[in-house]
Amino acid sequence: MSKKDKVFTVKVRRDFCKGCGLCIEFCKKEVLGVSAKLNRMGYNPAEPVKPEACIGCMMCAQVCPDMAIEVYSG
Amino acid sequence: MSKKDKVFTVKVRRDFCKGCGLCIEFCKKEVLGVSAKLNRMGYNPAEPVKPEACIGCMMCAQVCPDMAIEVYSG
Amino acid sequence: MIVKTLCAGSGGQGVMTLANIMGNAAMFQGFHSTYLPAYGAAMRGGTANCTLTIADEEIASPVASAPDIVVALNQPSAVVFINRLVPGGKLIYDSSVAEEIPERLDIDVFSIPASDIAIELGGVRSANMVMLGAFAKLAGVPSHEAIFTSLEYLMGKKKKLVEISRQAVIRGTEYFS
Amino acid sequence: MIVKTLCAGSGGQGVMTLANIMGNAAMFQGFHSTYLPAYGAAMRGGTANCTLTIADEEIASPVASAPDIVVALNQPSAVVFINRLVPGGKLIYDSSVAEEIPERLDIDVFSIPASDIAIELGGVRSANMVMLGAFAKLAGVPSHEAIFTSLEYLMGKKKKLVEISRQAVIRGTEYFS
Amino acid sequence: MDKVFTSGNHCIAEAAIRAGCRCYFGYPITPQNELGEYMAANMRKVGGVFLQSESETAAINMVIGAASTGTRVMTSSSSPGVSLKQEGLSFLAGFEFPAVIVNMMRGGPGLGNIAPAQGDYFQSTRGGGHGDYRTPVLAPASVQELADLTVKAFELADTYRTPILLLGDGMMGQMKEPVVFPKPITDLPEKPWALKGRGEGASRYQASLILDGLAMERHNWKLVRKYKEMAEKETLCELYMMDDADFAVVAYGTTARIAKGAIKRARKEGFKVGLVRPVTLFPFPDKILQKVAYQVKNFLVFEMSTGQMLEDVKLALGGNQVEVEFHGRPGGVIPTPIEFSRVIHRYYRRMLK
Amino acid sequence: MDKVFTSGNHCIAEAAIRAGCRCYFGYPITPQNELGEYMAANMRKVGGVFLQSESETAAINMVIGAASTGTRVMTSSSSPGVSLKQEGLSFLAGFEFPAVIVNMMRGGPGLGNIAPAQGDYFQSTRGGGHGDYRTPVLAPASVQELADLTVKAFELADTYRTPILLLGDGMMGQMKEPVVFPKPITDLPEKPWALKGRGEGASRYQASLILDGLAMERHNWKLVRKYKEMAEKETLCELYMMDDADFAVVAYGTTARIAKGAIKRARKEGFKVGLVRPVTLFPFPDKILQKVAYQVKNFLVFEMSTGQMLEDVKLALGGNQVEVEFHGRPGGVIPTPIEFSRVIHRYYRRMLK
Amino acid sequence: MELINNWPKYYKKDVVSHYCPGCGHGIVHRIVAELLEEMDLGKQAYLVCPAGCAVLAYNYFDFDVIESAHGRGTAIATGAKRAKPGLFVISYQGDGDLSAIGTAETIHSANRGENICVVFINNAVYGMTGGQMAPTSLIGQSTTTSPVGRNPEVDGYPLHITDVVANFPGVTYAERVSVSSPAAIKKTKKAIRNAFQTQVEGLGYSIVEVLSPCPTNWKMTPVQSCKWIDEEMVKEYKPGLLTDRREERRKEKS
Amino acid sequence: MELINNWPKYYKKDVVSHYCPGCGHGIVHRIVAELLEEMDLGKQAYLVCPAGCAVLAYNYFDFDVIESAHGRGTAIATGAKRAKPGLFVISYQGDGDLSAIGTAETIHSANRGENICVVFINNAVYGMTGGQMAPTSLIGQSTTTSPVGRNPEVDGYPLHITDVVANFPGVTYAERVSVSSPAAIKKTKKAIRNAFQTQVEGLGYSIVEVLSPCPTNWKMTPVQSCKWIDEEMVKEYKPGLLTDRREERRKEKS
Ligand SMILES: Cc1ncc(C[n+]2csc(CCOP(=O)(O)OP(=O)(O)O)c2C)c(N)n1
Ligand SMILES: Cc1ncc(C[n+]2csc(CCOP(=O)(O)OP(=O)(O)O)c2C)c(N)n1
Ligand code: SF4
Ligand code: SF4
Ligand code: SF4
Ligand code: SF4
Repeated sequence: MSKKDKVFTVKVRRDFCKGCGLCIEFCKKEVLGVSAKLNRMGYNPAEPVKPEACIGCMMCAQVCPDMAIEVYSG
Repeated sequence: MSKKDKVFTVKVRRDFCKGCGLCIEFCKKEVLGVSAKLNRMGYNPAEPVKPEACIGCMMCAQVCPDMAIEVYSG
Repeated sequence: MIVKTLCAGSGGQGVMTLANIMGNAAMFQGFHSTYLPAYGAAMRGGTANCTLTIADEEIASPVASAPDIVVALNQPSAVVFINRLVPGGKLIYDSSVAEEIPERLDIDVFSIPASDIAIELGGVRSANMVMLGAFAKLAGVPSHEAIFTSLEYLMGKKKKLVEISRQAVIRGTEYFS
Repeated sequence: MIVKTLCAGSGGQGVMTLANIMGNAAMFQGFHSTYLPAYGAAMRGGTANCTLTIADEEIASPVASAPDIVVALNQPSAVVFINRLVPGGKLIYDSSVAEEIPERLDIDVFSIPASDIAIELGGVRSANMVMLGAFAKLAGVPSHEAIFTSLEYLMGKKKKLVEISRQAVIRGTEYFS
Repeated sequence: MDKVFTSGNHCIAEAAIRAGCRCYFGYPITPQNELGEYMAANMRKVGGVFLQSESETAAINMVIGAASTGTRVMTSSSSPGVSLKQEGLSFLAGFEFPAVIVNMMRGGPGLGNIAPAQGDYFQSTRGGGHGDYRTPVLAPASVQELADLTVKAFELADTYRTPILLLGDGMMGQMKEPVVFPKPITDLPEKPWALKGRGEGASRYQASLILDGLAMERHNWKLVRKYKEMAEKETLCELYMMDDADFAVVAYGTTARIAKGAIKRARKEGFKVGLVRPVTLFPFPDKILQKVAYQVKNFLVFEMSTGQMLEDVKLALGGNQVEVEFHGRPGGVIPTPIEFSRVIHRYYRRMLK
Repeated sequence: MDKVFTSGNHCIAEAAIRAGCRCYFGYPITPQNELGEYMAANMRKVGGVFLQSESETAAINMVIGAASTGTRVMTSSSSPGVSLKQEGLSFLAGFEFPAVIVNMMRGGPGLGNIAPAQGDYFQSTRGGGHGDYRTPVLAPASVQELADLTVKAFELADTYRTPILLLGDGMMGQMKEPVVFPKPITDLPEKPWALKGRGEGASRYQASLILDGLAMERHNWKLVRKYKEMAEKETLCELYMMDDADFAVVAYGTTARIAKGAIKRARKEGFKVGLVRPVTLFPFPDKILQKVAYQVKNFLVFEMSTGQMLEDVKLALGGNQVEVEFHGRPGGVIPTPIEFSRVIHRYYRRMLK
Repeated sequence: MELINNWPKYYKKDVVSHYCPGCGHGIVHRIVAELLEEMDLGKQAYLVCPAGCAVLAYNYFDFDVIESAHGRGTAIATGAKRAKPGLFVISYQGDGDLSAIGTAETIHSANRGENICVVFINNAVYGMTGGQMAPTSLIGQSTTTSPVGRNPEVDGYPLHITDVVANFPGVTYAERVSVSSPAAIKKTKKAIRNAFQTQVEGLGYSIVEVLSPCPTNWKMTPVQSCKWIDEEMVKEYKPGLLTDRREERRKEKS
Repeated sequence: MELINNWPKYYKKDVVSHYCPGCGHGIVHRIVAELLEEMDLGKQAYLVCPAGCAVLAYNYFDFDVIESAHGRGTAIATGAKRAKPGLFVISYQGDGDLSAIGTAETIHSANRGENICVVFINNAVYGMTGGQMAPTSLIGQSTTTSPVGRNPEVDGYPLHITDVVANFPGVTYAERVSVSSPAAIKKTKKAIRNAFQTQVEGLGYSIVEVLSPCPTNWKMTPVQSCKWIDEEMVKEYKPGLLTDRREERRKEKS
């Protein structure tokens, strides 16, 4: 199975996210957006808004300063 | 009177001289030499050995770290 | 008379401004007042708190191990600081943002939808001024005049801001009339 | 028994070596000994001096405010340090290089043409060893054996130097026999 | 209205400018950053110099440079930064240059933390640098006093030609209180010793190297005489509720504030407790303590340290037959008046037995 | 023949190497240059590290680095240079890292001079750095003792996990005396706390920042307990001619040597004078002094300073009804035995009246 | 479903850092932890963390860490590496730390060619103490101690410390990178890998300067901060390789 | 008969310095004194003398002098100049002073472009303390702390501090000269004159590095020392103008 055919899922570890928005900015596929609900630390975390668009490019995980992004394949 | 015609006299302030020998080394006209007698500080100071050869080039005074050289004109 | 108040909220909510205005106001009214911010690493992560003391005599310690009043601008602050209140103390919180407050039977709890009121007045940013008004009312000090003098002294040229703040303070005060 | 000696001379004359050999020798002979050099800025400008103490008991202070002996390797040293001697003390100086010695009636003055003797032996550099011999003789300590042990210990491999030094020491000693 | 509600750090800066301070050199460190920031915003407005140095070491040496020209000059820092200034402080004291050094202490040793603490008492009063010198130390306990003592520090510095330490902590620096600032000082004393270029006169130099031991010794004794003179003339100490006291707390700065709160509580319980608050830590108010010792036989020293001023209290009262107890909360713990009133309670009861 | 006639500075270096010291970091300064020079010539021969650092500040931090790995490490300097190490010393003490720091004191404050002096007593015993810490201080008075105490310094440092100061002066460093060196130590203690890479185990860290005030406070009291334990077990003090004495001189290091000379003279005049020589300055031999105070009521403290150890003597004897007098020659003057015997004479006669 | 980006082995499990939202420290921390894992250096790693925002790095890194006095990272690193050459020694420092108070230690450790790696986070301010001017602050940049903007006439010029040390013969590898975008982050990782490799091979001193956002003190959003790096900061501090003497050194060694 | 080389006005009358025979400090002292006279700057001159052989310079200079703690000359100079811009401020320093313990002060005063002059005597050793290795010591040079010769592997490389600061935008004038011959001395005087002129015009920081003999610690005769400078030292430290931004600055100012 080539990478292209793979299915990727991005998850945000809500309580690790500080809502910096970098993942949202750098995700070319606009997978991510801001959650309306505050997390435990009082931030509006990122959340997948177009999960199906994820191509597993890992840009979001690369820029996330807080290791709040998990990318799954399959 | 042009500089050439001038007469120059070099003197060593004996008790200022530490006998480093730099003036002796750098005097192109070999005007200076080492005195056999110690000075008050216990050094063998420089002294003019060929006073008449002095051309007032001031090399000795330039290199003397101890302002022990006096050059007179006339 | 000596009233020790702990004001707390998250970074941008203007807790420090609130306390500073109150401290100034108390001074203008001739009271003794001290203001002690928590600073440094404790500030990181978005929470801010400070202690304000108003008294009619020399204030010994500016620290409040057991404050008389807690002014909480958000939920975490209310949760954390409710435990520090003296028995018989008062908790005032912004019910627009804080939902669940732990139970404690030996204190009085006052809620005010400060953020909602502020939004009504033109912007959530003056929620702290609504809280200020409520706080002043419950504390009994300082006077409205002193607070307004203080507002003008501190915000000076920003006439519009002064006006909004004034109204917010009044709304806060009236809420508990 | 305690003998305090001040040794002085100009930079390259080997005053420190002299005293160091003596200090070692005294140790080898089982005496207590201390050696204290003057150091730092005081050294600049070509003079060097140090204090050597030899005793048969623990030596309290290694400083000699009033030495028993002054060993002067040049004229300025003799002139400066003669005043420090205890009444009854001894001044030994190298008469080959020092000419005028101030008068002091309450001490004994010994002169020895150490540099001349050294030159005779092959080089002015061992003038200090001639002085050492003279000094040991007048001090009464340490023994020749100890001095020679010390010489060998310190100069070790330089056999020729040891030999010349040995002879110089002997000449110095004999001078006052 | 000439009262302003301001923080300790800002207050020192403003008071310094009013005292004629025209140079400030410093390096950031919590909990005194606001002091430098105030200087950054305001010093250049009065034609003065604000310079953030590359380090505390550089700052104290810039202070030496400015002080040598006769300019009123200040630097400020907190514990680790002040350690880095120790060599410079020794030089300043040796040069006999006037300067004001602020230390807003924090918990230590090492990086420690930024909470209020009083662990630098020894360093401040004994001279943490090398050699026989001391630095007079002022320890304010309110923002108003910060203003007043800042001005006083500059005056003392000039009068006695010595660096002066202003010793506070994070609480003193961060808290706000009403303050009445003194009028700006315009008449500064002449400093004939300052280096301003020889001009038409003779050249001068300020040497720190004194190779002649006897000259250095004379210089050291001269410093001792100066400190003695200051001890006679400049010692400051507050007595609080001491009139009828039979038990005295000794505390300075922040702990004195807390002690006052505790004493109020203790008084309510009927304990005749008072406070002796040294305002100058060096010179230390020995004489005042000794006078107190006629009346009071039980002393309780209270510090946010493991016991440093304690030694000065013991030294002052060594000859008197008194009890000296100690309660310490070192390392950045802010003790509460309640806690301390309990401690007073305990020792007071013990005394009664 | 296992005796060698060697200078104090060389002796410390050789003793350190024999004690297993394998890192030396330092910066030149008179009067201790020979120590570093000896290390330069000999350390690399035993596979150790000699590094001339860019400054004293860097040196003490290199010491921290080496100490953190469990290596026996030393630095040396003299007064101004030691002032620059104060921040680092505070860190070392806070980290509880073993290390040996040599201070060959010179006249100060400031650049001062390079003659023997004892003006850094306060700095050494009170911690010239910031925060609640102390450094144990050893003060040898002969070259043999320099060797012995150097070895001891490394042992104490490891046992108690603390920096140890070896305090001498130019005289101690420059003078030569016969010395018998100890055998090289090969069995060094395990240091489970050292950072050596986590390997297969758990990671560890050595933090200096302790943000939690209560944790910092616990740490500070832990240090105090350690110093108390050292006071009980490790205090060293020499009593010289004290058996029948009715008058005691108190002096350490170089001044103790001079005092011995003076006491010998005084004894010849029939004065029953003895010497109490603290060998550890911190912990200070309070108890021994207090015991002496049963027998002797007149003490004369003798220092090459304006009076620093004097405070410790007074603190130790505060409760006892004794007289404590002081004679000081600060700033790089080497007093003579004759001079000091006259001083003894004066005070002794006064006592007799 | 399989997690692709595993939690790095040498980063403590499930801790949330104290850094502000969007702070570059977090990114560089992750890179360091990942590389120690990839290069199998975690077991002998010894990291010096600075006085600065990264002061608590030991709460995150799961290998041996020591804290330095402000500015003294490379002196501690020197002491540790010289004492135990088997350690893999990293000095992690901020710009205030490395280029102000630590200038002498930086210059001399580099000039001595100590066999250590320096990770240098340049955020053009003093972060931890609340945003004062740093030697690296840009001309015109306003900070709490340059309220009207840095003025070279009185405040001096931005200091290019990495360029300075890159010229030293003792410095084997020096590069300037940034973390303002995924692409930049990739380069950063590569640069730090090269630096680490330099030490592993015993080739001498390496330093990687990372232009890193401090949204809090720049008073910008994290996204604006990245833009500011790319648009303003790189004008003063041009990213790129400054020195690579690895080949040369390898030859010398063999 | 008329004396041509008058005793400089700003050099104390008839004192003999403590310097060793053939030491370069004496030559540079004379040059400084002569220039202050020629440029009429003696009245407002303020010189910082270092901890180093020149520590007693105030015994010779007949204008205002202050002594610095080791390495802090430019910090003191900065403080004095900022406090009283009317002073003509010189920091006179040795190589240990300026490039070891004083590195941070050197770098930052230069980078700030302080309007001061630095006279930097590089004799490749610590003279005053008896000839230890300095950051400037040559490779292979044996000193009391590099007894088998400086080995870059353990002792690091000769530090070219003047070249470092010459690159800073705040540095207006930087030149390296020597005093190993009459011709070199002439150049030295010219360089120091240019440096002085830079400050007089308010153009910023200037530094002149003087390669200077230390016969005592080099264990050579004075004449050998001059040869050693010309043959060995100049290979590492090439004399010449390093920076001259005076024109540029003059334009900026007008
Ligand atoms: C000796 C000393 N001086 C000052 C400080 C205060 N301090 C801590 S971190 C810091 C600056 C941090 O800035 P930087 O190094 O740029 O790192 P950042 O916080 O921006 O990551 C300062 C000034 C200190 N801890 N110790
Ligand atoms: C803090 C401090 N460390 C060390 C010294 C000792 N010291 C005085 S001068 C000097 C070095 C002098 O060398 P350099 O600067 O090259 O000048 P030179 O003597 O060669 O002219 C040293 C290490 C000191 N006085 N202060
Ligand atoms: S980059 Fe990370 S911390 Fe920032 S918003 Fe995205 S998930 Fe949250
Ligand atoms: S140069 Fe000067 S000091 Fe040297 S020998 Fe000649 S006169 Fe004497
Ligand atoms: S202040 Fe700046 S550097 Fe510090 S944690 Fe926040 S963003 Fe990061
Ligand atoms: S030691 Fe060297 S530099 Fe110093 S005075 Fe002597 S020759 Fe000159």
